[in-house]
Amino acid sequence: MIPELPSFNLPVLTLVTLTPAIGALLLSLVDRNNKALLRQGSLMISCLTLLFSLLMVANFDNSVGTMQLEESHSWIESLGINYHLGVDGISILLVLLTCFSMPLVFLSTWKAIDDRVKEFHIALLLLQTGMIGAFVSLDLILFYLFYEAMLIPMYLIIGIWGGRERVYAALKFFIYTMVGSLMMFLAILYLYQHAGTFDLPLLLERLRTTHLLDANQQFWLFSAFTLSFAIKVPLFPFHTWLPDAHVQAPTAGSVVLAGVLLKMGTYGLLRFSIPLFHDAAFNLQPLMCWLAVIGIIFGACMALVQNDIKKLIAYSSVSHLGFVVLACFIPNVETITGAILQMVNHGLSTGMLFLMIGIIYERRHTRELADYGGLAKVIPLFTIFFLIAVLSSIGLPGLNGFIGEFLILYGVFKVFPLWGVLASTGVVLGALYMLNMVKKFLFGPLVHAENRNVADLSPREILYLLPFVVMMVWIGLYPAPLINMVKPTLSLYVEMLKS
Amino acid sequence: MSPGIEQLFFGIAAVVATVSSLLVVTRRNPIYSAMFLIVMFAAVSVIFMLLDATFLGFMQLLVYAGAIMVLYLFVIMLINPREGDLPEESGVTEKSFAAGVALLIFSLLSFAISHSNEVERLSSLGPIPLIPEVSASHGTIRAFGLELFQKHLLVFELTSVLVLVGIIGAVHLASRGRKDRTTASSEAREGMVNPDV
Amino acid sequence: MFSLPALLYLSALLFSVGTYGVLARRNILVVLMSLELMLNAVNIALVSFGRVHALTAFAGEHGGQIFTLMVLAVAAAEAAIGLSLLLVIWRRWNTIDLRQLCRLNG
Amino acid sequence: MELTISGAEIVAILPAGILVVTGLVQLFADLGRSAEDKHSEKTHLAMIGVTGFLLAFAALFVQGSEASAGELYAGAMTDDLFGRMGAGVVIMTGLFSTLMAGSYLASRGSNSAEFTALISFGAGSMALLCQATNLISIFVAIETLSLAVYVMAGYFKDERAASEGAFKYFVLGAFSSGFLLLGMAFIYGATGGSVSLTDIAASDGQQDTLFSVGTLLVLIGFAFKVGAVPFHSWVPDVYQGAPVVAVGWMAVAVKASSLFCLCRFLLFTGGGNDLAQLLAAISVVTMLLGNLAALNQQSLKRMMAYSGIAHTGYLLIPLVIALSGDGPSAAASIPFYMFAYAATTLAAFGVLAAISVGSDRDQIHDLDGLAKNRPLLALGFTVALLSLAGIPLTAGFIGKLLILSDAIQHGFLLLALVGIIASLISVYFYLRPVVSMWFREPKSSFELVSASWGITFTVAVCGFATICIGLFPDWLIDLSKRSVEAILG
Amino acid sequence: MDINLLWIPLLPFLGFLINGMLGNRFGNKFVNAIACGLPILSFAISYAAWSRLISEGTELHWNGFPWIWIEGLVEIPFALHLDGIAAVMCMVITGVGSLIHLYSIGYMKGDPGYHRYFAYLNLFTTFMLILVLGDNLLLMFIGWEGVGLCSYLLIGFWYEEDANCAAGKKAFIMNRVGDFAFLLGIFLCLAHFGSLDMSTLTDATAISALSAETLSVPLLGSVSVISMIVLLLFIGATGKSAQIPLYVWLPDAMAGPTPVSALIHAATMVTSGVYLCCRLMPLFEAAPAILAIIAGIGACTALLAALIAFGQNDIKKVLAYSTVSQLGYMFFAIGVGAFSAAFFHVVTHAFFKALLFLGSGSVIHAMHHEQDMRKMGGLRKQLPFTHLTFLIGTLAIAGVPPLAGFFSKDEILFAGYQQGFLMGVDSAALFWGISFLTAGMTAFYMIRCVALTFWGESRVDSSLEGKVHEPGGWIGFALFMLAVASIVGGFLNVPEFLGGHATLGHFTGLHGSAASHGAAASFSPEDLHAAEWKSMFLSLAVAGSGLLLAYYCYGKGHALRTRFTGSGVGRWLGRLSHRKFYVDEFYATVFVRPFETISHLLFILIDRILIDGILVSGSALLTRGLGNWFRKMQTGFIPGYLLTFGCGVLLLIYMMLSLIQQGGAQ
Repeated sequence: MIPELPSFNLPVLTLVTLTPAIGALLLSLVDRNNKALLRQGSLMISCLTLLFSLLMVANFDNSVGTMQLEESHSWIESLGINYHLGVDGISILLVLLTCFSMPLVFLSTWKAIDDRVKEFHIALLLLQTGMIGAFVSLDLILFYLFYEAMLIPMYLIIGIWGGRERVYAALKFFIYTMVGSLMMFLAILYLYQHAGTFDLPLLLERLRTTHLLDANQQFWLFSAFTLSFAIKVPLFPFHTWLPDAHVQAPTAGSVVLAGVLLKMGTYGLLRFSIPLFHDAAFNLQPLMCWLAVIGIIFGACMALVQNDIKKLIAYSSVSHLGFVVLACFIPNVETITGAILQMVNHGLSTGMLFLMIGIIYERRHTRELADYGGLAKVIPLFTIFFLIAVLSSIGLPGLNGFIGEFLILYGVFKVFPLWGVLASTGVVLGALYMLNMVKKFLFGPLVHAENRNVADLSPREILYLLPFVVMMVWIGLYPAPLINMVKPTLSLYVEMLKS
Repeated sequence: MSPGIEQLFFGIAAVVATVSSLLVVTRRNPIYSAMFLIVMFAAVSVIFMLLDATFLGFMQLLVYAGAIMVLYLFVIMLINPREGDLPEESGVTEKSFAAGVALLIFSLLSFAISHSNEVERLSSLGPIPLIPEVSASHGTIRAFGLELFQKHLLVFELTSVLVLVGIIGAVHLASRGRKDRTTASSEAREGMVNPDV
Repeated sequence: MFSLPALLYLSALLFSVGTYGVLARRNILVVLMSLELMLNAVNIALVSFGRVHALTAFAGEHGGQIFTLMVLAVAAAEAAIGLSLLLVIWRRWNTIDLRQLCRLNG
Repeated sequence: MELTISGAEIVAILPAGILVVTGLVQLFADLGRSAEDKHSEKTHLAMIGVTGFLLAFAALFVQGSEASAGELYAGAMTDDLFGRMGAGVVIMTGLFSTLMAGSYLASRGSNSAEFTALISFGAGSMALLCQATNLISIFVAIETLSLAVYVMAGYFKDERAASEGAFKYFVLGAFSSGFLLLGMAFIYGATGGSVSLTDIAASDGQQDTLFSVGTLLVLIGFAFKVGAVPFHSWVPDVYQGAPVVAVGWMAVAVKASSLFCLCRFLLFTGGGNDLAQLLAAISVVTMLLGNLAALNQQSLKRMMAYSGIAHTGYLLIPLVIALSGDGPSAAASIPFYMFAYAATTLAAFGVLAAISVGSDRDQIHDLDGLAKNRPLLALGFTVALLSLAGIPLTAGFIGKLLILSDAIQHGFLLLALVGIIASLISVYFYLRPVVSMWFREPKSSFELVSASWGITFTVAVCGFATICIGLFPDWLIDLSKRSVEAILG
Repeated sequence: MDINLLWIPLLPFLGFLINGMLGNRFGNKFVNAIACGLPILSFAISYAAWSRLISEGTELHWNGFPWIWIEGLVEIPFALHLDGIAAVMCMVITGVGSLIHLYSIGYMKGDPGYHRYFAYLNLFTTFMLILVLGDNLLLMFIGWEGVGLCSYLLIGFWYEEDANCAAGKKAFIMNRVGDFAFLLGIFLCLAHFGSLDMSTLTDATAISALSAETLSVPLLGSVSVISMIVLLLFIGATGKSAQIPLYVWLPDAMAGPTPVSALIHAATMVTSGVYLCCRLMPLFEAAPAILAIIAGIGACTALLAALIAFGQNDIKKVLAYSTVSQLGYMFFAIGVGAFSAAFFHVVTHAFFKALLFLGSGSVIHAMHHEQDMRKMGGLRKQLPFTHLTFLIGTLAIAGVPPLAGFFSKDEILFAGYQQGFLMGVDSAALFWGISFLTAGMTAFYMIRCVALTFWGESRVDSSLEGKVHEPGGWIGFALFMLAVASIVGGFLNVPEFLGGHATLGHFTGLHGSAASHGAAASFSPEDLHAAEWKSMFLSLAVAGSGLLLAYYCYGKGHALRTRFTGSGVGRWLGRLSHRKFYVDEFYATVFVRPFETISHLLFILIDRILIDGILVSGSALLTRGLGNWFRKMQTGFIPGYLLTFGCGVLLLIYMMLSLIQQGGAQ
């Protein structure tokens, strides 16, 4: 599928990770009034990052399940902190997702952001570095560093370019996240004191071969890590920051938030919480699964009663990521494959939905469902794209959303039929609230005169929506390349958990 | 002096010091307080001399009673607070509260002193004039000075900086500033006009 | 009677009296005097300790006394600064009431 | 009997000596000029100051012939890496404070000669305090620096807030000096007449009640200086009233030198588990109270004051660990943290000085829209606040990491947990200025006076240093560890 | 020539793409050519495949590519397979589908969404073909959900009206409920068979290997795996094929354009449930208990829908309920093991029901979108051709020989009769009774429909006077073709006792009845034939009486009708029938509204108040309150500060001393 490229001896991961940050530095030298250059520049930088990420894929060996393209340098020697990067099947798709969506996000902001363009682009680029870095770092402190580093640009993006309640939402986002991450920080330090290293592979090795932690310690450490990730996901009942953040964030912020940032939570569960403390994870499995299932159903119920489109999609994220959490805690190859695909798919479909709501918001400056209706006639092209995104989101077979949900639900059902059945109701409810929204949003009579002259998608908008559609159909019909990429890793992963 | 007389002197000095210190803190008029403070300093200086710290006793008198208290009196005279200017003193509750704290501090300190093995060991040697016996030169200017410049030279030099800082500070603070001539505006800005002015 | 404990008790007593003065009085002048009182009380303890340790002291025969001398210097400088601050306050706001200095709070 | 001063002694006193001389030169250079040009920035004073501080800083690198070993001036001071690091923090702080002082004071119509001289004298005594090893020199040094700071706090003698703050500081300071002195007297008595720290450590009076109480009283004296609860009351009021530059100076230098000295003192005297428990209690209360009380402040200076109190709480944690006998090396986080704190705090106070140039603006809403008007200052302040909050990539983060990591390693989980909770609370108020600067529009009537080069330079350098230490802390950690090992021998 | 199966669904898909993207650029002619040409081409390929199947007997297979493929765990390819059933279905879909495409050219003329309409229709054809050709259950599921999507889009085609969108949404969600069960069924299959390939699922050895395995299900106790699978798949089928309890969406789905109703909601999509059952016949046969349930549900649905059809005045609603009713028949047939009959009925039903719908469409088109039969009447004169074809369809559905419906319905009724009476299964006998009754009712309400529409006096609105014309062109052509199919369609599977060869049954390999493969041996062919004759006459009789009764009620005089509706019971029954037995209302009060209310409550109570209000804001408030409290302690009074200081000292010294005492005591 992917052409064989000569294997370069480049620090590919460093390139992928740091290109946006270096780009941000370069952008800081550009005159703030030269908005065109800022926009094009950041687009170029993100495209370059995408290119590097493809290089990463080219160098990635599908047949190997361990960490690849590793880079390890001592960084803060006295504290035992290393600059240790690597990708495996779990992270590579998420890195790709990030690199894929950023250029499109940049394209989407050309008209939407006109105030403090420079800061905005710098913040987004730094955010990208943070996200990629968090996905590829294999040192706990390094991970924590990137994990927190994402926070500030996102905070600024919500707070500066957000809606009316942006300050509240930004603060809520920040503090909520900090609650979890500080607990995780404490746990990381505790772990270090007991295992003597921040290095993830080493840590896993040590924890597996020797029983360093008793059940009680495992419980608390697991709780600390998981709290942090659960807030990020967000898992019920830690989700209330999400609707506010989404509603207030500018389009680009929502897209990144929903598309990539939330995955940090599930990725963290998969990468840290569960493998590091799998006894505790196993003991808490019922609780976590119930929370996930409640989240799926509760999120759907909440989405059903929202009047604000962004809020609705925010709650739908709660519901959709509930599937992923459920999968994480019932680990077998099917569920985890499904979980990773679901993360990617959710990133695509929800990202696209937010982009499209951003488009309509630019034109009408409202997100209330009641202010819309009957738009299908005015903006048919928009309607089609929107419908595709919605269908992907509700898991129509043949589009990407289905693959992940199917694998997760099947894997869960195979082991715990009850949870499988309960979670599957989410699929029905998903159709319910999404179609409700579509009906109120696009169909029905055109009651508001203001909607009569809304412009349809411009070529630029089509340009950045089309890749999403292509990916959706591609993953929906031919996910095999992706599955092959993650499979070896997951076999090892599940084996490790079982042993 | 014989031990008995020293005991007597000490007793008198202690009582005088205690009484006058109590008077210092209870007199309403600061001039009286200052006077009793001088008395108290004098009593302490007597105690110093009884403890064979002759030079220090003189220094105590010179510096405290002579310099510091003069400074105080000068300031009191400068301010010359009339009876009405004297602040209203705190009520009984506050006073008793303060007294309680002071008393508790005293009792805790006494507790610590009485439970100290070291103090017990030292006092078991006998009353102070006898044990330990010191040379006649003890506490004289010469012995004192030699030790000061040999063992505590640095501190001595540092004291010069201390005094310098004191002088600079006092000069800066006490000198009349520019705003003396334009008081009204700044007062108005601060909204702090004192009704007495 | 003229022994170390007695001296220490005296010192503690005078110190407490000084503390009382600081805590109970509103007149800044008296508060400043009480502070002097406290330092002086400590001086008694220092000199007495110096006296009983005179022959064996690590700090030298006159350690306590020299310490006391330094305290005298400190007390003098402190009095100078304290009194100048008092003067500043008196000049601008015509008060020597400790409780009037309460605009900064929270 | 004769007076002999060895080469090592001269080298040891060199930084402090240079600073005192600098102060004198500044005073003389301004003689006869103070009356007419109060509104001048007096660049020559800043130049003298910078030269002096740089010389003093260079002197820190002059290695004495007899290395750091041995006690100098009959045990009054020593010349080890630990002391030098302390002196280094003080000197750097003094350098930046001097740089900022000129324009700030000129804008307020105040003569800066005495101010800069006081900074130099104060820095000299602080440098000595960091190196002092006997009770008398500690006491005198601490009193010298206190007097300098009292005067600086009340430097604007025409402003009620300044005088009030200064007087509060003075009264409480003198009160605490009383206790400090009493404690020293007790120690002196209980250890058979020792004033030098090594003698105290060597004596057998350590088990005595008097000694314990004495140590505690000394601790209280220092706790007052660093603003630990319940001896913190002066901090907010003084910070609010005092000139911004003085606040920056005392927030860093006083705290740093006192902590270095306290650290050395406690490491020598031991103090034992009892003291560690008390200190732990103080630390917990300090962290919580500091952060909680900062939550609703409107005045930036007051907020920074409470934040300073909270940081004192964090800084006490390594002392608790060191005192409890588990790991004296845990104290290594103190020098590091102080460096980080110095860079961070100076950047923050630089911005505060910038906005209050020519007026006494210090409300949070005065920062509204700063990011639009002065992006560099806003960026610097943001970095500083994030560092104070302990967000990664900043020096503050590494500092917290060191402290918490040690706390966990030695089993002080509760302290670590409270530390984490406290810093969580702190995130909220550290973000409030960020919100103002970045999220709000500037007020139309609000025009920033252009920040002087000294202030801009300070903010830039300190902000940059904050990030650099955050990214590459290795050398500093190393240095800190070695310095602590040096005092422990 | 090699036939690649992929082309069959791919061609309409290309049509969808071309029309969807370019349709509005080019004119309607272009759209017509693409939209109709490609399905016709697809029909041609299907025909070729079908004839290859007949001539060579080789089933066609397209290997495709791995779809959801985790080596060794989940191996689901994207592969197509064409066997007898699929071939027939493909023919029907592409054949009838093409006709309806052609019909739509006339019907949809001038609609602003012309190209969109055809794009949807092509997409539907694609998905339907994938459903039919899919070699595994999951691929079938793509088609299954895909046709649901197209149904949703086409029902809500005129989206400006809220009701249409609501109907579309209802259809999709009801289907999703069924699909939920379907999906669970797929999980069970995958978990227990290890594969979803049709060949595995219908493999006798695999099935018998599983027959002993049981599951414990809450409420149901221990259930055999196969039964559970069959039950779940059947629930899935009830959604798509509009059976109790999920049938209510279908009548609402009439909101779409009439050709859509003909294609999707009569001829093809709704029969996919039956197709599923036929496809997995061996699996279904292995679960006799569930088959009985299926028979019951089928018969009851047939009856209920027929009863409701009595009271409907909207011509399309009558047809819709008749569709539900006929689908009930098909499931009844499956329930009694007559897969072949069910499938046969699928085919014939496709012909005559499409004919009926298109006829009604012709009427509606002529009446300018008037659907209420009370405003019609006497249209025979204006629309003679439509009347003729509609009557043919009516007679076909009523089961008048030798029209298509006669043969298929007769086969179904006989299968029930056989199982009920010859094999003595009581439940089957009961269900046969119901179906038998329904056959009469079918004839009755269909004649009622014809009579109200075409016969008697005109009740047409005066504004339409003289404007009602016979639509010609493609509409007429489609009607004609389907009328021919409805007449001759029955001869596809003439039973043996009538001299036929049961061609369709043999070709598809479906079992004609439970008896034909199991207990059949116990009956002699003579007995069977006699029973068949008996059953045939019975059904002829009941259909005939239904026809006559209706004729006398509606066609010739109204005395009987007025007598009945005049009586209290009659009025009550009429009202009940008209209001569809209040099932929609029942669902609304029991499921829909409570769910919405609960969601609202949860949102306010849990999300807003409990989590966000009390926990989140509460802790923030608490913290700030504490902060304010600490702030207030900072009074600004120096004596206060001093006192704090003093007390601190006291406390610390006290603690120190007591610690020392403790240490000393130990």
